[in-house]
Amino acid sequence: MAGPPEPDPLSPDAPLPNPLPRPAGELEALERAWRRPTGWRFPTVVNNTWIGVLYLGTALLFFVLAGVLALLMRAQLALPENDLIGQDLYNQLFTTHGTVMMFLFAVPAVEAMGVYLLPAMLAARDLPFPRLSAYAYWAYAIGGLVFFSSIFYGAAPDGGWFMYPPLTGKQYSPGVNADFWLLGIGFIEISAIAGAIEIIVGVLKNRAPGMTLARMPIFAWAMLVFAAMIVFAFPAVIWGTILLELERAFGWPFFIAARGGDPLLWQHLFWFFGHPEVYIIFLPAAGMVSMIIPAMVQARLVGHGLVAMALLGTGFLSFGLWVHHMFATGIPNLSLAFFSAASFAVSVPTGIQVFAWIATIATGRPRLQVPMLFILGFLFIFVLGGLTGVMVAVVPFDWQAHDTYFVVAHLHYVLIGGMVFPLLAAIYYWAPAAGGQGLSRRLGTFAFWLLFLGINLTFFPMHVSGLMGMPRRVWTYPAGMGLEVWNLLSTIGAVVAALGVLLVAIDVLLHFRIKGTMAGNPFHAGTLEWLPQGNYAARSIPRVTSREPLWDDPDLAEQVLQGRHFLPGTATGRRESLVTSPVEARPQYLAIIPGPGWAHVLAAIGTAGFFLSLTVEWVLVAAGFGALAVASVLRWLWTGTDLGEIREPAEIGGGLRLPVYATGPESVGWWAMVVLLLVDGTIFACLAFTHGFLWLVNGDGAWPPAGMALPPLPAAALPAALVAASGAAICLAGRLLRRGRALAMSLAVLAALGLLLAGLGTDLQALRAAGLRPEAHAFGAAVFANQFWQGVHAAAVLVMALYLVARSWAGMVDPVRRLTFEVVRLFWLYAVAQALAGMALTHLFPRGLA
Amino acid sequence: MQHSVFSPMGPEAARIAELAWLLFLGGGAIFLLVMLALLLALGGGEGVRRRLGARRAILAGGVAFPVAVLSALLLHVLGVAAALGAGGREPALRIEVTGRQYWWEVRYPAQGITTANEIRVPVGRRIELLLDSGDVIHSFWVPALHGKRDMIPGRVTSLRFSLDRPGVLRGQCAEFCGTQHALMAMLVIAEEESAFAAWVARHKVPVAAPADPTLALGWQAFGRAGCGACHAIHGTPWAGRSGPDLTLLGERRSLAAGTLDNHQATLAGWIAGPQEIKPGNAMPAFNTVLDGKELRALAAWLESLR
Amino acid sequence: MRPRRRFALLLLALLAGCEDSDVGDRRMLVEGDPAAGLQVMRREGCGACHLIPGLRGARGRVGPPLAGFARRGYIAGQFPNRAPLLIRWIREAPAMTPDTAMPGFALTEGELRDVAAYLYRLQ
Amino acid sequence: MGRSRPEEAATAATPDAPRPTGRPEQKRGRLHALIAGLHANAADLVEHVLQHWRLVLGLLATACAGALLFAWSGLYSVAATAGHYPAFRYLLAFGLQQSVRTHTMGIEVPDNLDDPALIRRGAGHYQGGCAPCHGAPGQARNPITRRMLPEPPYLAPRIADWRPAELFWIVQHGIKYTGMPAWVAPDREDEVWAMVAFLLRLPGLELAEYQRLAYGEAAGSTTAAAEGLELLLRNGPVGGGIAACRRCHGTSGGGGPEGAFPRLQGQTETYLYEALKAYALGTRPSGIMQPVAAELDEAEMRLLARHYAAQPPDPAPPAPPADPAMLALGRRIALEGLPERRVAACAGCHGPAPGGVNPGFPRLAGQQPGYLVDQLALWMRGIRGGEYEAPSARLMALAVGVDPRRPPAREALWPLSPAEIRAVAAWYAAQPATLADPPLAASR
Amino acid sequence: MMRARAPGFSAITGALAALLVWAGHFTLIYGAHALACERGFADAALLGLPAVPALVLGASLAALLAVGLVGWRAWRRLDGSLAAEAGEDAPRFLAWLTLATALLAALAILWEAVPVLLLHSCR
Repeated sequence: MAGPPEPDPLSPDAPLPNPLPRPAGELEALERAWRRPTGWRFPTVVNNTWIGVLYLGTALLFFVLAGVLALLMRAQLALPENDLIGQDLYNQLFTTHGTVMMFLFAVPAVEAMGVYLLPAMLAARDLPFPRLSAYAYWAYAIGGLVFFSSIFYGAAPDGGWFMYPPLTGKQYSPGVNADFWLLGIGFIEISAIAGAIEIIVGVLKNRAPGMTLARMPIFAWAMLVFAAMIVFAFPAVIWGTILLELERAFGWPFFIAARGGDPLLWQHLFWFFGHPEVYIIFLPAAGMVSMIIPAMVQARLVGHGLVAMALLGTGFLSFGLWVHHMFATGIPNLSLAFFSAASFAVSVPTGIQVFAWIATIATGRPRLQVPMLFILGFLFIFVLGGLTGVMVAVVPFDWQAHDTYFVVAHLHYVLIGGMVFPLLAAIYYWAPAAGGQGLSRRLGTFAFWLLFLGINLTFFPMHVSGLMGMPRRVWTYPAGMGLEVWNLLSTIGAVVAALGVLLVAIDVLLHFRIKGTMAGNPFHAGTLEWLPQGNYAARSIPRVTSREPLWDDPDLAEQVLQGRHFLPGTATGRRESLVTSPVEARPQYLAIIPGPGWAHVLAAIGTAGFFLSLTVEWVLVAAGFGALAVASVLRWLWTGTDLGEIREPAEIGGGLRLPVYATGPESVGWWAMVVLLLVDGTIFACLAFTHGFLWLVNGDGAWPPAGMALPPLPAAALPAALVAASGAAICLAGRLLRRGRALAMSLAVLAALGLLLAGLGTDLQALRAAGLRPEAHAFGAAVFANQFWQGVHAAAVLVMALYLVARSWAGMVDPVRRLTFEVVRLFWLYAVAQALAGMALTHLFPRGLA
Repeated sequence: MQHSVFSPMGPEAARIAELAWLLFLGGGAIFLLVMLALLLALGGGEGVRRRLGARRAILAGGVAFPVAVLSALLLHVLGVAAALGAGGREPALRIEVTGRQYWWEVRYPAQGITTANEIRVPVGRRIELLLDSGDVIHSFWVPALHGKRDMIPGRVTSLRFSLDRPGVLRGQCAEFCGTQHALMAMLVIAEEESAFAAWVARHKVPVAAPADPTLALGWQAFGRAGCGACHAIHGTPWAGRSGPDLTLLGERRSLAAGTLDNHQATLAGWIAGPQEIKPGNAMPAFNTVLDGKELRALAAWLESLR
Repeated sequence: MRPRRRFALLLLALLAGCEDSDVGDRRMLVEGDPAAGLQVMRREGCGACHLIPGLRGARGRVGPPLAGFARRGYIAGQFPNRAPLLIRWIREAPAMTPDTAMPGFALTEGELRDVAAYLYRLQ
Repeated sequence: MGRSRPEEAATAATPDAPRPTGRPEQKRGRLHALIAGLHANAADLVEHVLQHWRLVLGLLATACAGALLFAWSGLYSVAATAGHYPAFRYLLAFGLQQSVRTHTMGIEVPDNLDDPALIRRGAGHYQGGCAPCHGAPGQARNPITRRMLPEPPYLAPRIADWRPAELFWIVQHGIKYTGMPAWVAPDREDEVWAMVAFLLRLPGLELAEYQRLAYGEAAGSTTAAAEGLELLLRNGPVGGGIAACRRCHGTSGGGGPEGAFPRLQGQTETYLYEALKAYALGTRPSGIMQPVAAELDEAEMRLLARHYAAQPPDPAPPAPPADPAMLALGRRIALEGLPERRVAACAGCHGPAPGGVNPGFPRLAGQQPGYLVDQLALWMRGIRGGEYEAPSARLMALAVGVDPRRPPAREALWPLSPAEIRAVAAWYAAQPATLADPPLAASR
Repeated sequence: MMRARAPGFSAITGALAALLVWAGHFTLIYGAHALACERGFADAALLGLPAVPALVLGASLAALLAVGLVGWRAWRRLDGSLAAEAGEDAPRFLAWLTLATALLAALAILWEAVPVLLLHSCR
C-alpha cells in the first residue's frame, strides 16, 4: 500500500490516526453528505439506521398480523366441533400464518437487525449497497402487504405454507390462491437474497480497520453464516417455486405422477430450503444473545471461538437435515438414518452455545433487567424445544409425532424460544441505541411474564394433544377423544401471550423514538454499536485492537467523537465507506456509496407490481410494472454505480492514502457479483438435481419416455460451439478494453451477445424440431425448464450487454474505469459456463450413462 | 376407541411407545439438569460459579455429555428402527388402502372385497398395508397401531403390523389434503379370526330385492336417484366406482369417513345434505331428487345391508 | 325422579316465572332433563339434518333449523306445537305425515321427554 | 494505484452534482415557473410538476368543479332529436372502433364458424332478438328504433367492417350509450359464437334462405304434431313464445337435421318444465333460451312441456359413421364412468340403468351429439352449476367431477377431456331414442 | 493493487474445508444409496461386502482421512497448543477454528456411517 515505512498504523502502539484540532467545517461537510431526506422525499431514504428501523417495524407489524390469525385459529379450536370459522377460511388462516411468520416476519426481522446493527457494530458508515437494502425493504413491504391482504378477499393461499403438490397443483387448487404464494413469496425471497448479499459483502469488506476475523463480534459471525445460508438455501425454494408455477401456468408436469413427475421432488427442494430456514432464523438470534449476555453480566463471552465454530458448524450441518421432514414418506430406513444422525450432530454445536452462555452468566454479575429476563426465558423455552427436536429426529418416534400437534409444539418452542424471545431481548437492549431512551422496565417485565407463561401454556399442552392423536392443520376435532381440555388450555395461553405482545407494542409506541444522534451506553456494553452515532454513524472510524474495544479502551468513545480516528470527515464531499480486506481488515479503498434516490423505490414498486399483477393474470399491467422495474434499475445503476475515480487518493489518517475507486477482487461490486453467482450456481445445481431425480424415479426406460427423443448428438455441437465462442468473444472484449479500444470492445460485446443468443436459440430450435414438448411428460418438462432458465440468463445478458455498450458510448467505460465491464464479464462467463453445463445435462446425461 | 400413541394395541406401537417414554424421561432429566446449571450460574455459590464459568464446563456440558448421550441413543434407536423395519414374518394378509379426498378405499385383493373407511383385521395375523393415493398426498395414521406412512400419488408405500387383542382403533389422515382434511378419519376393527372370517363370508351373500314395501321403495329409490353411478353394492347390478363401495353398509360404525355415527337417521341426513355436513366433499345433495318418503326408505334399505 | 332432573325442573319453573305465559306453560308440561336431551340428540346425530343451537357440529340444513323452537307455531308446519305432539313426532313422524323426510326415532319415553325439554328451551 | 484519469470523464462521473438549468427566480411566481419548466427537458418537467404539485392539483380541481357546474346547470341537452356535434360524433365513432380493437386482442376465433348448425342456431335468435332493430332480409326495421340515437344500423352491409373477434366482443358485451344490449348470458360464449357465425353469413343472404334458417320447419307443416300444437295455440293461452319454440325445435321437437338444437322428444314432462323454468329464471344461463322462456307463464310452460314430452321420437337422422374405438370409449364412460377422475357413470342417472331413470333427469339416448358436447363443456367450465343454483345443477356438476365453486382452470384439467366428451356424446347419439316413462305428475 | 485473488479468500475457505468434506461425504452417501436402491444393485457385492455398506464405509474412511489431514495441518499451525482458543490473533484464530470444525465434521461423518452397520439397505 501507499505510505512511507512508518509503524503499522493499525497497531495499538502507533499514534492515533488523526491529530486534534480538526479543521473547521469537517463535521458540517460530513453531516451534509449524510443528511437524510425529509418530507415527501422520505421514501428515498437509504441510511441503514432508517431502513433498518422501517424494516424491523414492518416485520413486527407482520408478526402481529400473523399472530391475530393464530388467535383466530385458537378460538376455532378452543372447543371441539366448533363452528366459529369454516374450513375454507381456516385453511387460509394457517397457511397465511405460517407463510407470513416465516417469510414476512422471521427472515426480514433478523435481516433488519443485521441492516440496523451491523454497520454500527463494525463501525462502518453504512452497508456497501444502501440502495439495495432500501430496494429490498420496499419490495418486501409493498409485496408483503398486498400478499397479506389477500386473506380479506378469500384469495389467500390455502395449501399449507409448505405448498405440497399435487394439492397445490392447478387441478386441486384451480384459483389464484396458490399463485399468490408462489409469485408473492417467490419475489420476497429475491428480496431476502438481496439483503444477504449486502450482509455478506458488508461483514467481509466493511469492518473497521483492525477488526480481524478473530476480533469480529459474534453477531457479525452469526449474520455472516445466516447470509451465507440464505445464499445456499433460498435457491432451492426459488427453483421449486419456478417449477410449480411453470406447472400451474403451462401444465409442465414436474409433480404429476401420471405424466412422469413426482410429488417428492417438491418436498426435497422445499425442505432443502425449509430446514436450514429454521437455523437461518435461529442463528442471528443466537448471535444477539451472545452480544446481550456479556453486557448484561458485564463479562466477556466465555468460549468466543467455540461459539464462532458452533455457528459455522450449525450453518453447514443444517443442510444435512432436510429429509427429517420426510421420515414418513416411505424412503428406505437407511437414508432416514443418515438424516437422523446429522440431526443428532447439529445438536452438539447448539449445546456448546447453551453452555457458553451459562458459563458467561456464571463468570459475571447478572443483572435482571428486561433484556436479561427475555434471555432467561429464551434459555428455558429453547432448551425444551431443542430437546423435543432431538426426539423428532428419532425416526420411529417421529413416525408418531410427525404432522401432529407435538410437532406444532416443538416448532413453536424452537422458533418462539429461539427467535422471538431473543428478538424482544434485543429490542429492549438496543432501543436506547436508536433513540437514546430505553423502553419501560415495568411494562417490559409484565410483558415478559405474560409472554413466558402464555407461550408455555399455549404450547406445552400441544405435546400431549399431539400424541393423543390430534393431527396438524385440522379445523375441527371430535369431542370425546380427550382433546378438549388440552385445546382449551392452549387457547387460554394464546390469549395470555397475546396480551404480552400487546404490552410490548404499547411500550414501543409510548417509548420508542428515533433520533439522529445517540449518546450514552446505558448497559455499559463493550462493542462498537454503543459509540456515539449520527446519521453518518461514528464520527471517525475507530482503530480496533480487541473484541470489546469499549471495555479495553475507555477513552475510545471520546476519541472517536473528536474525530481522532480514521476518516473523520468526508474526502469527496459525498457518502463514503471504508473498504477493508476480509480477514485482516486492512483498509483497501474508499468506496463512494449512493445517497437517497427515487430509482430504487420505483424499481421496488415495479418489481412488486409485476409479480402481483402476474398473479391475478393482468398481463398488460404486469408488463407495465416490469418495464418500470427494468427502467428504474437501469437508471439506479447508471447513476449510482461505477462512478469512476472521482479524485486522487484520499488521506484517511495515520498516513494511509487510499484510492477512491477499485476494480476486480478488491471492489465490493465484484464480491457482490460473486455472491450472486453462488446463488445462481445453487439454483443451477437444483436444476441438475431435478433432472437427475426425475431420471432416477422414472427409470432408464422412461427417460426419455417412449415416443420422445432428443435430437442426435451432432445437433448439439453447433449450439455448444456458438456459446463457447461467445465466452471467447467477451474475453477478447476485455483485452480490447485494456488497450483502450472502447469502440472495438463494444463491437466485440455485441458479437458475443449475438453468438450467445444464436447458440441458445439453435439449441432450443433443435429440441423443438425433434418433437420434444414440455407438457407431455416430465422429461420434456425438465429439458424445457433447463431451456427456460438459460433463456432467463440470456435475457439478463442481453440487458447487461446493451447497458455496457451504452455506458461505453457515453464514455463511461475505459481502461481504468472498468468495473461495469468486469461485473458484466463475470456474469457473462458464468452464463456461458452454465449454458454449456445445461447442454451437457440435456444431451449427454441419460445418453452418457447408456 | 383407541386413538393415542400411549395406548398401543400391537407390538409395533408398543415398541414406539416405549421409545417415547425413554425420550421423555431422558429429555426431562436433561432439561432439569440444564436449568439447574442455569440457576446455579445465576445465583450459585462462588466455587460452583467459577467451575461453571470455565471453558472446561462448556466442553463437558456442550460437547462430551451430548456426544456420549447421543451416541448411545443413536445405537439404541437404530436397533429399534432395525426391528421395526426388518419386517419379521412374512405378512399373512395384504390389504390395499387408497387415500382419496376425503375418504379411504380399502381393498382385500385375496378375498375380493372392497370397502371403505373401515379396515377389519384379524387379531394375531401379520398384516401388510399397501398404501397409495388417488389424488393428493394423504398420510395413514392409526396411533395405536404404528407410526404414520404417507400415501403419495405414483408411489406405493407399505406398513406392516399385527394386533394383540380385539378392539376398535381410530385413525386419521395426517397430511393436509385439502378442504376437509380434518374430517377424514377411519376405524381399524380388530376381531378374532372367526369373526373376521364370518365378515368375509357375509360379503359373498348376494343382495336380493327386498320384500318389505318400505325397503323395496328404498331399493327402487337407489336406482332412480342414480346412486349406482358412483357407488357399488356387491351382489346388485350397481357397480359405480367413483364413490365408496356400500356393501354391508349397515355394519359400518361411521359415515363419511368418521364424520357421523352410522344409522338410518344420519344416513338420511347425509344423503339429503352432505355438503352442509362436510362441505367440499364429492357427494352431491339428493334433496332435489328424493322426496321424504323415498329418502327414509333409501336410508332404511341401506341400513338393512348387513 | 333423579335429583338432577328435579333441580332442572325447579330451575325451569323459576325461569318460566319470568317469561311470557304462553311459552312458559308449554315447557312446564315436559318433565325432562334438557342436558340429557342434548346428549340424546348428539348420540342420535340430529345435527345431520338440523341446525341446533348448543349442539356443536350440528350444521345440517336438510330439516328446519331448530333455533327458537319454543316459539315455533307448528311442528312440521301442521301439528300444534305442544309437548305430547312433539314427542309423538320425534317417535313416529312418518306415521303422522307419510311424506316427511323425518325418520322415527326408537327412543324411550324418558329420552323423548328429555329431547323435548331441550327443544323447548330454545327461545 | 493513483493513476489519474481524463478530466472530462471526471465531470461526467458526477451525475448527482447540480446541473445548470434554466430555473427561474423564485420571485417570478409559480405560473411562470411552470411555463418556464415546459421549455426544459422532460425530466425537468417532471421535477417542476412535482415541485408545484399544489398548483397542478388546484388546476385539476378547478377543471373538475367546472365540469360539475356545467352538468348541474342543465344547459346540455340530452334530447335524441338534438343529435351530436359532427366532431363529437367522429370522436365517438373513433373511440368505439378503437375500444373494440383493443379489447379483442387475444380473443381466439374458433375455426368452425361455417358450421350450418351454428348458423342455424344464430339465425333463430337473430329473428327474435336482433331483427326488430337491425332488420333482416325482407324485413324492414321498426320505425321506432330508427329514432334512437345513434340509429341502429341495418346490419347486412356493415358486417364486413368488423373482424369476427370484434363481432363476438360487440355481441357479448354490447355498446355503452347506444342501446346495444349485452348478451343476456355473457358466460355463454358458445352461443355468442353461433350468433357471429350467422352474422358472417348475413351479407347477401336471400330472403328464402333467411326464412329457412330463421323459421325452420315452422311454416306450413301438416303433421299430427303440428295439428296438436295448433290446437294448443288456439285453446290454450297464446303467446309469441310458443311460436318461437317451434321455429328452432320444430313442431315435434326433433331439433332439425343440422343438429343445431336439442331433441325434446322423449324427455319427461317434469324435466322439460324444470328446464324451461330454469331458463326463465336465468339459473340455467342461455342468451337464446332465456328471452324466450321468460315470456312464458306457468301454464304455458306446463303445456309446452306436456306437448313435447308426448311426441314420439322421430327416426334418427342418418348418423355420421363413428369410429368404433371412439364409440367403445364413449360406452365405457357412459356405463362405468371414470372413477379415478371422479366422473360418475352417466347411465346411472340418464339411462340405461337397472333402476330406471328419475323423471327429473334428462334422457340422453338419441340426443343430438352437438348439444351434448356443448352442455358437457358448460359443465366442465362451471358455467352450468356454477354460481347459478338451478335444482340438481350441483348434483350433476359433482357427478362429472367438477367442484362448481372451483371449476377446472383450463381444458387440460377437465375431468372429461374434449375427446372423451365427443366420444360419450357420439355413443349416446347412436342409442335409439324412446318415449320417456309416463311423467311423474301423471302417476300421482 | 491488482492481485489475482482476493487476500484472505483462501484463509476463509481453509477454515471451511473440513465442513466442505462433510458436505461432500453426505451428498455422496445419500446419493449413492438412493441410486443403489432405486436401480437395484444394493445387494450386489463390492469388495466382498454388499454394495451399499461397502460404498458408505469406504467413503466415510476417505472423508475421515481428509478431515484428519485438514485438522492435522491446522494443529501444526497452532504448534500443538489449543490454549485460549488461539486468542485474537487472526491467523492463529483461523487455524484453531479449522481444527475445531474438523473435529465436528469428523463426529458427524462418524455418526452418519454407523447406521449402515445396523440397518438393512433398502427397506
